[in-house]
Amino acid sequence: MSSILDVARIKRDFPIFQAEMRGGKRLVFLDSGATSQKPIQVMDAEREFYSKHNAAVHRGSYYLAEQASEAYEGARARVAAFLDVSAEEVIFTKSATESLNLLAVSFERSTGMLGINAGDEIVVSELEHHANLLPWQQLAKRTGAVLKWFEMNPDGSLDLSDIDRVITPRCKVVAITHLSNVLGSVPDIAPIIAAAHAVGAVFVLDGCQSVPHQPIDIATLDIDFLVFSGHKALGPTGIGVLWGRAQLLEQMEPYLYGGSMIETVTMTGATWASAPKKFEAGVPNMAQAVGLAAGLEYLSEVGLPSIHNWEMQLTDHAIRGLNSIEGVKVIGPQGIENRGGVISFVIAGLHPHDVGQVMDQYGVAVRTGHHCAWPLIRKLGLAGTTRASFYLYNEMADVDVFLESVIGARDYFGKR
Amino acid sequence: MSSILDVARIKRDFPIFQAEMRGGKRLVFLDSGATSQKPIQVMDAEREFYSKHNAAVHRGSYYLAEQASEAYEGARARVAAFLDVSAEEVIFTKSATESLNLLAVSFERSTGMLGINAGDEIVVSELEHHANLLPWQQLAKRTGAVLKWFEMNPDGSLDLSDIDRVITPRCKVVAITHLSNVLGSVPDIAPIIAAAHAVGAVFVLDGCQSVPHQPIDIATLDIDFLVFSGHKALGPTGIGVLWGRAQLLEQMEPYLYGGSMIETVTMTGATWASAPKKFEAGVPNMAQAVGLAAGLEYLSEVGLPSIHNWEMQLTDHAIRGLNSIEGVKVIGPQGIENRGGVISFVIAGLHPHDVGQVMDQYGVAVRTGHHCAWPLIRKLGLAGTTRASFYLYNEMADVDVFLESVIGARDYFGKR
Amino acid sequence: MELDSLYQEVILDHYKKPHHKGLPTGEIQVHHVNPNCGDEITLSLAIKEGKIQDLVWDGVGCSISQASASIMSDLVSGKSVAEAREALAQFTELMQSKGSLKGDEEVLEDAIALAGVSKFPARVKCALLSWMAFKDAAIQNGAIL
Amino acid sequence: MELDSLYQEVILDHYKKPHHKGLPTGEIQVHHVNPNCGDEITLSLAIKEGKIQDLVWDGVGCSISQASASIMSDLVSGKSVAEAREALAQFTELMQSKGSLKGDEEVLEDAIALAGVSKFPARVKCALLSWMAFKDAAIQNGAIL
Ligand SMILES: Cc1ncc(COP(=O)(O)O)c(C=O)c1O
Ligand SMILES: Cc1ncc(COP(=O)(O)O)c(C=O)c1O
Repeated sequence: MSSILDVARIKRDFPIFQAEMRGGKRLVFLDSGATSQKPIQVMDAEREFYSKHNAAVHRGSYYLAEQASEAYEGARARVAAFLDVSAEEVIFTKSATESLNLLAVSFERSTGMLGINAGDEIVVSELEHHANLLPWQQLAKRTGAVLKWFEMNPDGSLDLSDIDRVITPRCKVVAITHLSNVLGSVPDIAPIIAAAHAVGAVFVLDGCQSVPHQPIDIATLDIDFLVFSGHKALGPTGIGVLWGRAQLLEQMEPYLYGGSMIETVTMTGATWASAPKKFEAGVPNMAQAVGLAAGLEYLSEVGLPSIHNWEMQLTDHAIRGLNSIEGVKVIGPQGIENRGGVISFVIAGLHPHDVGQVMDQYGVAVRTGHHCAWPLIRKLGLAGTTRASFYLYNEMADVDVFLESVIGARDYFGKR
Repeated sequence: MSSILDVARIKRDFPIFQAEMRGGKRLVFLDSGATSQKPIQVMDAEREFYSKHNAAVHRGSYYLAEQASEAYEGARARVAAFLDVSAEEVIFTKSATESLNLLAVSFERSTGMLGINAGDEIVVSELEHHANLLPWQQLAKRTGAVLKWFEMNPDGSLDLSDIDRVITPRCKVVAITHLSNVLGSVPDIAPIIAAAHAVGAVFVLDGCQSVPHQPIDIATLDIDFLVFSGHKALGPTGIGVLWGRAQLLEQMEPYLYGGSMIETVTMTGATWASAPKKFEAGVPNMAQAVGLAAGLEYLSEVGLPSIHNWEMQLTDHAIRGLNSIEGVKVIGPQGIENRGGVISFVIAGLHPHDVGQVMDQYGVAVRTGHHCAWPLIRKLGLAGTTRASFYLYNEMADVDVFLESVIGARDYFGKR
Repeated sequence: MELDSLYQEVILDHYKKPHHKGLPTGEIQVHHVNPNCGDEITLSLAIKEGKIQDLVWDGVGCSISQASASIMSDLVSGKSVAEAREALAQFTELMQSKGSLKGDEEVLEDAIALAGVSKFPARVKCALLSWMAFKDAAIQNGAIL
Repeated sequence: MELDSLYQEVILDHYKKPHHKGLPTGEIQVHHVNPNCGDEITLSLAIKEGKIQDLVWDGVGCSISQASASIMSDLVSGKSVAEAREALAQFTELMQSKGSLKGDEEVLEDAIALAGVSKFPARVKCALLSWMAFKDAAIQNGAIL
């Protein structure tokens, strides 16, 4: 079957799989939803930058500075190609968290259509990661705007029955996740985007859990802004992306002030460069941009459709396995429709922290707790979940060890 | 002489010096004021993190997550040791630019002693890099506070004759550079710090050009905040540091909102973790923190007093050489008193851009223009300068090639 | 199995049947959370004649945090403030020892069973949650801890 | 020397004696800066009977930016808007060619001497500064460029 990845070959590119876990166990890494592992190609791209092209971009006319600028702007062009957008619309940030805070603060400082004022409405959902809730919640508090949200159904979908009450003509911004980082559920965003645009609001998509895992088509989605983190997409830590429509970026006030984002400066005032420079003050995270471009290239070479397909096969196997274990309950979507390769589950009577601890003994790395989406967990009436998330370097055998470790966790406490 | 560094040995740690410049020339890198080159030890530290310890910090209880947290918090402890402060006072940002914006925005959001309101005064100087001018200038614009500044004397020192008019009881913040990135001059900050504290204002030191180059003693300086960038201190791009007094950090509102900086979260409100976490939302720049710690360790091993001493020997040689070239004028301090290893100069009748271009032909990397300190350049009545800046990997022979290239630039245009 | 050093029998016993767990009724109630995992504890106590009295706590959390709360309550109840201070200091040190200390049974009693936690850095906060809540409550009740 | 391909004789001539440099007097004055280095240009022009007239500029900048302004002024002055449009398009393409194009002398005249600039990416903006100012001014004067 063509969609089965050559995982053995892929794994050889990731040095971390040679590391030994507790008790000499091999690593079964099921926490790519938190951060991905890095292929040697990404590490090499950064090293090559530091070894051959390192200089401050945009600020020198000497040879190395030209090389550095070419490397950095080349990385931007490659990210733009990956997203199928124009390079001037791609802003490098330090993380998705920064991308979202940038938007919230820039809207606070902007006037006109994008400006946020008292009485304006901002819409999120109960599915959101803290990074896509708190910047908006605090923006609302600072400006007197009103934060509204779509409620979550128990299966991890959004309740759109009251969409007209949630998105009203006062709405300025709607910010929703593309894929829940807790449940793996995929909210039905098309009607939300349409409703947002119908009232003249902009739509921000949190693509942290989708962009690294599946092909996405910005034009078809008809969104206005997209954010994601490099470190979840095989890239280095310390790099994130904000994509925005050119004509919106043009209207936006800067977020960070400093070098390289200016047009003119006096002691009493300043004017700004155009995007993307307007949003990239200071010597930028050059090596990380280059590394991220290498990571996205790796993903493109393997092929996002194949990666997605493979992840869903792993997910299918894992869900079936979990459902066959007595005392274990999958939280969120029960099948592989409308979901990605992220699975939350609980074991009756056990706290996720204890579950994860036993699984660790098997070399299995899963995350436990509220996954930075505390309102979602509270809504489900849980103290937390245990979460497994898959990526291109996971083998079917990883799922088997995973299931074995879940049984092990249940029995470790059950027997005693 | 013990203070002469073993530069030949040091250079072997920096792979960039094997790269060939235009026309096969060797690299004479005199732009460390913009960004430093990286030793192999820093690249190896990052690679080791990615290859052995990579996982999201603070968010998992599995083995790798423990390792990652230890690596990241270990890096914080090493930065704290370098600065001789406590680890809880060290905040990792993406750059000095972000550190300064963090302060300005946090003060805007805070109440009490640190809060900035209409009528409050903020003080900077004409020496400042845009990164230490614009965040404060724009903060003043947003809040109705008043931006004031110390004027610069032609030798690059600050005019403190009107200190009592500049720093008044309305002053809340004073933010000044430790060393001019354009002229290399060292402003006399001690009376400014005393005046700031006398009126209850906090003092922010921009250590971008000092921390990587000389020992600094925070306790003796008696400052309240310090910022610097990792990439100018042998560290990776994408990492900066903010140090602040614990009791001030405690009073400050967050800058970025998202995961890991919270105590509790509901849809309608949230409370914050204590510093440093309060200021580090999202999966942090883990590998870069580890890389920076390795860079600072490298500096400590070579010894900052020796590095400073060596830089001043290079500077002395360079200034004497420049002064002996007809048509060349050093801008700023003319001797090595009260200065660091940064030299600006102009050649009569030539634009810095043209000067730098010819010097590039000799393999010499210098920066030209306003150096992100446009008000300073305007004050001097110049269109820009050519700037050379030294670091531990520069040899005396670099200064000779530099001087030769300056003569070359003058003659290239003079002859034709 | 390394895990058994973490999950000692006495810990699981306390987890299954926690002591002093109930509805805190004191006037001063402290509420502490572990933001990493969402575990919570509410605790109240009284200080009478220099002794810790009426310590009651409630909360949700993993076996380590629940057992630690139960063990801590047993340990400090009826003790003098000075004795509690010493236990708190020794327990904190034990938790930060990364497995290098065993703990003094004279002072820490059942709490030495938590020594294994110090080898699992991510769990140290679980074990300390109730102790920090206790410290906070005692201070708010006028004790010098 | 590679440098000579950048600093051609004709460029240095224009730099030393720039044409059309003076005090711009038109009603519409455009002001452009190169934020990287601080170079500035102020420019005004008129469009009469479909032709570029009265082009005058002033500014500070490096040899490349000054020479380019001088060459551009010579080239477009007296030309039709259509001719200027073509020259602008070809010059922009030439600058982005990274040394792969030589430029059409029929259209670009002296401006082909700037072809070497395209091999020095950091200088391309210097050469383009005056052209962008020209474009802006022409558009503000009603031309379709
Ligand atoms: C004095 C000074 N302050 C601030 C900065 C800004 O540093 P960064 O661009 O690394 O944020 C620099 C360097 O560019 C500098 O030299
Ligand atoms: C859905 C979602 N949004 C936002 C974030 C924040 O990303 P980061 O921590 O890389 O800034 C994450 C991951 O942590 C996420 O899963």
